[in-house]
Amino acid sequence: MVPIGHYIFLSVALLAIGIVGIVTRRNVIIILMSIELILNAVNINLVAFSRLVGSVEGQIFAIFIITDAAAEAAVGLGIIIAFFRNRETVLADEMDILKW
Amino acid sequence: MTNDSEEKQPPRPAEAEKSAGTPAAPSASPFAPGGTPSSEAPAKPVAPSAAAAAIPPKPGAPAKPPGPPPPPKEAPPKPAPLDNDLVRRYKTRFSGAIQEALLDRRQAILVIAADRLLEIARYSRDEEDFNLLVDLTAVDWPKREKRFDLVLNLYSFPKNERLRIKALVAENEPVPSVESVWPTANWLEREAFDMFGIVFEGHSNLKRLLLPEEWQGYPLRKDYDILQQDEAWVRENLGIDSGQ
Amino acid sequence: MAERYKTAGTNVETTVLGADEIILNMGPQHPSTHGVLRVKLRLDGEKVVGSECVIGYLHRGVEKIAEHRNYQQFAPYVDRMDYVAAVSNGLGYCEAVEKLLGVEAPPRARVIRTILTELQRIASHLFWLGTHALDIGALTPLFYCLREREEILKIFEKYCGARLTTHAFRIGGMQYEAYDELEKDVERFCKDFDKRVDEYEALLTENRIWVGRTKGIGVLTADAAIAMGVTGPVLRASGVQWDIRKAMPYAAYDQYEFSIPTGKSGDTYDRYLVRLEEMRQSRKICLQAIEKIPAGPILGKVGKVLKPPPGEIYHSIEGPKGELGYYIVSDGTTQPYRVRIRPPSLMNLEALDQMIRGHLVADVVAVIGTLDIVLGEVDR
Amino acid sequence: MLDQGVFYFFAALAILSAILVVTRRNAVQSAIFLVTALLATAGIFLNLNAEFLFIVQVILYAGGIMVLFVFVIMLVNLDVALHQVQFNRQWFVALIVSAVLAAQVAAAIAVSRRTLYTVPAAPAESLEPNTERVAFYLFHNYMLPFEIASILLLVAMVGAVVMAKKRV
Amino acid sequence: MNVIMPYVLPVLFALVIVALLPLLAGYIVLVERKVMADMQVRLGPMRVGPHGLLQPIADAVKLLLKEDIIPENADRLVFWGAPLISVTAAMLALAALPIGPFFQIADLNIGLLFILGVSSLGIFGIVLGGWASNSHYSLLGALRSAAQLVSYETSAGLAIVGALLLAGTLSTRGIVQAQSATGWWFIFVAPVGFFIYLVASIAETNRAPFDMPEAESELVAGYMTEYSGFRWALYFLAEYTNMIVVASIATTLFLGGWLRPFANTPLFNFLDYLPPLLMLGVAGYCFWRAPKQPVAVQKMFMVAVGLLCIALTLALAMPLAAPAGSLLASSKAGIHGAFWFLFKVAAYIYVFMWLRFTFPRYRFDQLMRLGWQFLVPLSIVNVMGMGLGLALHRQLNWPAAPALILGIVLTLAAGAYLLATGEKHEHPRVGEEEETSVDA
Repeated sequence: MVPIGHYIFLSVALLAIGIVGIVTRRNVIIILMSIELILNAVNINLVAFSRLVGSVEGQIFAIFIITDAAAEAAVGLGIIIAFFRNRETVLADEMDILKW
Repeated sequence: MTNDSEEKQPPRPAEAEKSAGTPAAPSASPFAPGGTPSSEAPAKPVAPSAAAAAIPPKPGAPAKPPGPPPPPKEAPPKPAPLDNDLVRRYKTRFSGAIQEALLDRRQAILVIAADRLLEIARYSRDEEDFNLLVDLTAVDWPKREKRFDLVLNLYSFPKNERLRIKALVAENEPVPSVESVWPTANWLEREAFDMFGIVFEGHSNLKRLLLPEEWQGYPLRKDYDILQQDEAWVRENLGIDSGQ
Repeated sequence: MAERYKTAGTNVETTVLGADEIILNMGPQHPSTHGVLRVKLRLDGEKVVGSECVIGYLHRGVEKIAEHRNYQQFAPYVDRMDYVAAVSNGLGYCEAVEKLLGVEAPPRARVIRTILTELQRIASHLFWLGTHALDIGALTPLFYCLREREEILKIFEKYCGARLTTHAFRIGGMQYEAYDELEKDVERFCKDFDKRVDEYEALLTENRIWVGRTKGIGVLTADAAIAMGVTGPVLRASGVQWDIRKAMPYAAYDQYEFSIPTGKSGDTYDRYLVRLEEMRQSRKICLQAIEKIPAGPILGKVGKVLKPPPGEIYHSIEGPKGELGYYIVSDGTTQPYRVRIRPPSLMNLEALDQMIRGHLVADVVAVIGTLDIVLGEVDR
Repeated sequence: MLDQGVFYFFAALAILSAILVVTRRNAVQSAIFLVTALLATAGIFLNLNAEFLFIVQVILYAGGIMVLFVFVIMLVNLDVALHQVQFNRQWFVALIVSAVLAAQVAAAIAVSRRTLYTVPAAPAESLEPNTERVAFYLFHNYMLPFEIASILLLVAMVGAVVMAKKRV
Repeated sequence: MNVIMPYVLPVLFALVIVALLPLLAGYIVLVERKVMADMQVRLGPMRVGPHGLLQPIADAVKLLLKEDIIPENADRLVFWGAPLISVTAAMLALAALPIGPFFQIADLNIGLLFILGVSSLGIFGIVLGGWASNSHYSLLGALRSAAQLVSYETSAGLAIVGALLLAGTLSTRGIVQAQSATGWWFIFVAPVGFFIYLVASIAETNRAPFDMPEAESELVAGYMTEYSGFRWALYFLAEYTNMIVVASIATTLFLGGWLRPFANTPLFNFLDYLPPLLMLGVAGYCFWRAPKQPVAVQKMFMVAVGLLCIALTLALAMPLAAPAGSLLASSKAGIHGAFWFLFKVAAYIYVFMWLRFTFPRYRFDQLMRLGWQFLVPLSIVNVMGMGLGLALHRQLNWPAAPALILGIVLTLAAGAYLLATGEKHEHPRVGEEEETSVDA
């Protein structure tokens, strides 16, 4: 098996890229996608360590994270659609009032 | 799905009875002018054997005897004035507007004033039951003072009759649209506008129907040559010199 | 590029859109607009909220041409309008001119005209059925229908040498005497045509998907149909029992017994049933007609040069698609002063907008198919 | 040998596509690269003998969630979006955050350099059949979280429908 | 060397599949056209080669030589890549299918899930292709297609679950072995599941009567409208590969995979002679027709086809004739297994064609209603019915037959109920109540 440090590296790299995406992009959909990237980075870590110790329990957590990602994507995209219908935009910095 | 074919047929026997005094004899010329002034069947282009045909023939034995064709030489058909109940009703209702009532080849024609077209149309539909606007078109007579005949062909389902209403229209004279009476006039008036340039007032969407909207000229006018075309349009939109 | 194709222009109604609306341009090159019809659909999702037909792509100025041909010369042109029912077109035109002239076709000609016209009606309906089913996705009926239509076209070919644009009749009667086996051919065709119609019905009438796709689609009430000037099978499917063959008989229809099928709800399914039944009735007429074709001349007394006296005529027949009318004005010369053709397809197509509102795009196809339009006739 | 080659290939692919996800202007292309990144991750899972998770990743993440993303992108796809500025002016924030993160990781690695590279992995022969074990854990030890997750999904579903429905 | 060895055979198999698949897809198209022609009282392709036998090759050449048109406003990268995604996904799915007991690229322990998951990735090819074409028709077709695929995958997956309960494994090979062990193909044990899978698989492959995305009369060609030439051919290949995949899944799962009918009954061993006799018959027909071909080349080709069939006959007959225990005899399972597997796949695909030429097309909302309001509930009930039957059988020691029949009957009752209530929900005119408000 590849040393666990390389998995951590990969995981950190994906996490950093995801954070850069969240911070710099204006499009809410891409921000959501960056969040998916981050969740994915976590999964890699979990599975790698689960393999390291020879138990599948880490994978169970990964499954829960995927479930969570699915729920988050569904609700998040629903909000985006509702927002787009009202404001005709998906840019985060134009979502600046609480009520319309 | 099938229905009794005779159910909708009462008009025919009744009419045949009414027009008893008229050219019921099959041998007489069916096109004799003035033969039907008293009848109430001005728009009945039924063959003279109508009375015979009213009785359904036995299958296999056609009722119509193969007689000689009617002699066509008697008198050439030509329009004649018409004065029957229908025309009288129209005349009393719209005293000045009915300019002429004609019978041409057994088809009734009312010539009316164009400005009262809408009223007459509504009356025709509501009171006289001409509920189907079969056709609306125009004829161009360039030498006349009012160059266009606006022709409306009407049909009445209850009476099984046809009636033709004609209005004389000058160039650039707006005509009331009958779209509100018969919605089908929408496209027909657009076509008349397209082909003759007759402007219908009150039409919801008066633009060319068959020709492109930017086309110049009105093709069915008599002064529009058959080889003529909107060359500028053809060149610009089709990229060729001539559409011929 | 865009400049070149902007011919259709813009319409205020369709350019101002709601938030969720899109414009879908159907045609003029589209597999199921039956020719070069262009329908601009305003859609909310897939639901039609409005439509506009753009027609005229096939406009050839037939009415203008008529004014520059003499009466006989113009006759072949009418075959090119409704090219799936050329015989019917010819019949209407010839009868109209005959009336204008004040002559009448001899009985033998009239009976043969009736036979050929009814065959043409069957052929036209067959073609409609095949393409309509194809539009809804049933591939196979088309070929069954074309097989039977082929038989009819063969009869036409034997009679006058042409299959599609036949120019079968002449003013005053007919040019050609019927060939010897006409009766036999027609009888052979009619004998098992009933079973063939049953075959189509077996494929479609009870089919769940077919019923689901056609029932309640494109409903046209009787009042709306009359107001929109709709005629023919479409009108009858709305429950109006009106057929010019019965109401104002022409040719030899007054001699035969047949019934006028009508529908109840005026939806696509009813129109389908009405047309199927009409095919059966046409077969019945053909069978009655071939039993006794009167002997005698086939051409009435018309001169070589036709000069109808001044005046005008409106004559219409029951074409396969509806009331096919000819309004001819004569000024006493050899050429018509004005010929106006009342194309049934045009008025039927006009009702399209009303019929498809609130339906889905897929239904638009079904409704266009059920109207049985021929663009050659719409555009003329 | 082959194992390591596969890992480095997928790792490189994942990082490359992740970078493209956050840098492409066009949202659809971003989504495509995200799918690539997810599939690369799935490959890594397979390499780690986590077959069930691999297929969950493919079916659910790549096949399910991403289709949803692509759908939404197409629904809200505006031509104007292509001409808008796609990035805000927070590059320096991103830079700082990444730098801090890098520093942390560097520190962590420096501290535990020895253990990170020397811990032996469990031998492949000792692994139990993956799918069965996952099922066993899910329906025994983690039954309650599993049920809670299902309720979470239900709530999310209702929420998404309420949000996205046109006329309530 | 030891590292490489295990990969040799799978790679070889993979190469064989990738090389043969386009040809196979082409000939499926030819067969489809021939079957369609036969049902529609005509002949179908007759010109290229005897009885049109070379038509697929001519088509392929034509498609490859066509100009490659990319619309001006298309997203070039995505437009270029989308068909590849479709084809790749479809072909990957073949990796886990056991074509006979020996011919399989990889026997994964998640085999069936792998097939489902990978083939569902093909949807990206469709959606992205439709989007990249920058045309309303394409986009509508793509969205429809995606919605349809997602909807019917649910019921297909649930239908499969029913059979998986019986097999107790996800491995494709294991599933067939389970059927071999009991002697009952799962179609007889779970007929409702098979029916659901049949319908769902037609919908999933976008075939008539569910061919919404490419309903030519409405959306011209759906997501493929703007495609032409080679790229279009790739989509086509993907569609037919998908057909092979779903047919293979159904064969593996419900129709006993590579097993001969009545494999466990020695009485029916004579069926072993059927495959060679069948091929011999085809060969005989080819030889009989060969002299009647109009051109010399066609005669030769017909003879060549006949010889090919003779070769296949020999291949199928040799293991039967060879003495027991020899290497040839032991290859019988592999060769005959492959024959039966392909035979069943072909029969399944024939059903697809038959339905296509018989039925009109569903409307999109009707299709969705059928999927969500009939098939999904029915498949859930089916899983529960199977579960109930198996629980009665395995936990309470009921005999197998009554327990399973009870489950099936309950499922059928639920299906009848769904059908009866579904009728009431038909709204022909969508949103009738909103009609007045949109009327401008």
